[in-house]
Amino acid sequence: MDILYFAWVRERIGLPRETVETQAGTVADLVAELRKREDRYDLAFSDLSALRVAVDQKLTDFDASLAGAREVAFFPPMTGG
Amino acid sequence: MDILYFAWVRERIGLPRETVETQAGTVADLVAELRKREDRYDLAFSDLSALRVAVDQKLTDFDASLAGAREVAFFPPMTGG
Amino acid sequence: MRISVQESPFDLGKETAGFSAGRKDMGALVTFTGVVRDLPGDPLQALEIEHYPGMTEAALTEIAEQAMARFSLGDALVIHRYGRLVPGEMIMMVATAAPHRNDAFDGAEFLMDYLKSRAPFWKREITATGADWVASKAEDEAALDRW
Amino acid sequence: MRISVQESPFDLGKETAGFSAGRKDMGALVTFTGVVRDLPGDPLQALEIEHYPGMTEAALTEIAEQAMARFSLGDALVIHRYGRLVPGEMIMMVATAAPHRNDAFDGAEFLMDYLKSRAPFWKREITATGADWVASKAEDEAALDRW
Repeated sequence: MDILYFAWVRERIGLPRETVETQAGTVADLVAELRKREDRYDLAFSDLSALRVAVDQKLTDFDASLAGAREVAFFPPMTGG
Repeated sequence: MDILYFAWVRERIGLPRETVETQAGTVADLVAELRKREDRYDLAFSDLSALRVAVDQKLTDFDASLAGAREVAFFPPMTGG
Repeated sequence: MRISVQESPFDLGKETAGFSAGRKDMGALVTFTGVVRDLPGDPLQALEIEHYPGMTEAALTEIAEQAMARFSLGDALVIHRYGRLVPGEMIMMVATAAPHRNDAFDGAEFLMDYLKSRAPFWKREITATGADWVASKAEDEAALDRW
Repeated sequence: MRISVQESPFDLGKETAGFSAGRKDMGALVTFTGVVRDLPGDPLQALEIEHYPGMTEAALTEIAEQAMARFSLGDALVIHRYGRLVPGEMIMMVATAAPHRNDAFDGAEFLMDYLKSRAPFWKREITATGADWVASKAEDEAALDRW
């Protein structure tokens, strides 16, 4: 599964994207797996209320299922316009 | 005093402007004088709720004083934009 | 701030590009443009716009000054045509510049609402079946209540 | 309907003049343009805009389609830039065309409100004292409640 990071999430984790092997059923499960990896992940995901998530390029929430998902992206609230 | 007419008021009265001698104290007094002149004036001023008035190029109402006024204009509600 | 009451067409692209150009303190620009619409059913041949020279410019200036003060606009533009126009032609435009988008939008809507009912313009529609003065709408007068 | 996510500048005058040009069924055109503002106190050197290629275009298309349906728009345009911009440069624009002015204004404001909080763009401000990601505002999220 491809994991993408944007804005300060990208900066804290230190890379824009990576491919991971995971059996996580939901976004929350995936986050829990990532947090166990290294401090920088743990730090980046320490406050989920400051994060947004998209699964296969659709905004969703942390309870969302990852069944069939190919791409998950984490980022702060958007600031376009 | 110069009296101006616009849109269908101009058409009903049959002229865009005229100069009248008047001692009318208010717009309403002036309207009463004009209505007495001819049927086309009487008709044009028959429904004041369908008319608007400007004294010296400022929108006002039919109670307005004409003291010092040089120009009075009558017209239907505006439809700009 | 610029007010123009004119018979000739205006260049929307040029006016928009030139409006508030180069300023670095205005984050938001809004334009509104009114276009002569064809009438369904009874095709419009022309729209004739009459106005009150002298008063028109003064009324538009007063409306624009109110908008500038009320919404902290950095700039405002009003162009309104008179004379004979055909469907597809632009009747008028307003533009507003403000630091933030809500003020730019509100300023433009305020200008439009007041211009519709407080600036001395009258429209007449010419169709194959005749000519009629456009009646004012109760909703246009009611629109002023929100400000 | 056209959506463009691009690094290069756009020509506001040309885009506005070309938008919905020649149509006779749209009486109202509205444009909104966002411009990089200089910051008072700590002068802005640049604004860097990051986005999520692929998702950005899809999100903007969905927002524009919603606006078209909801406000009976005849046309809609969204242009949004990414990359490094300096004060005075245009960040983005939207344009809407509708038979009547309220729909054109509402459509443009709806596009802006959704684009601000639902399209994957992130801004970073570069000043002499450092670089900071722009925080989202509670009021921007709250603005969605009115629709």
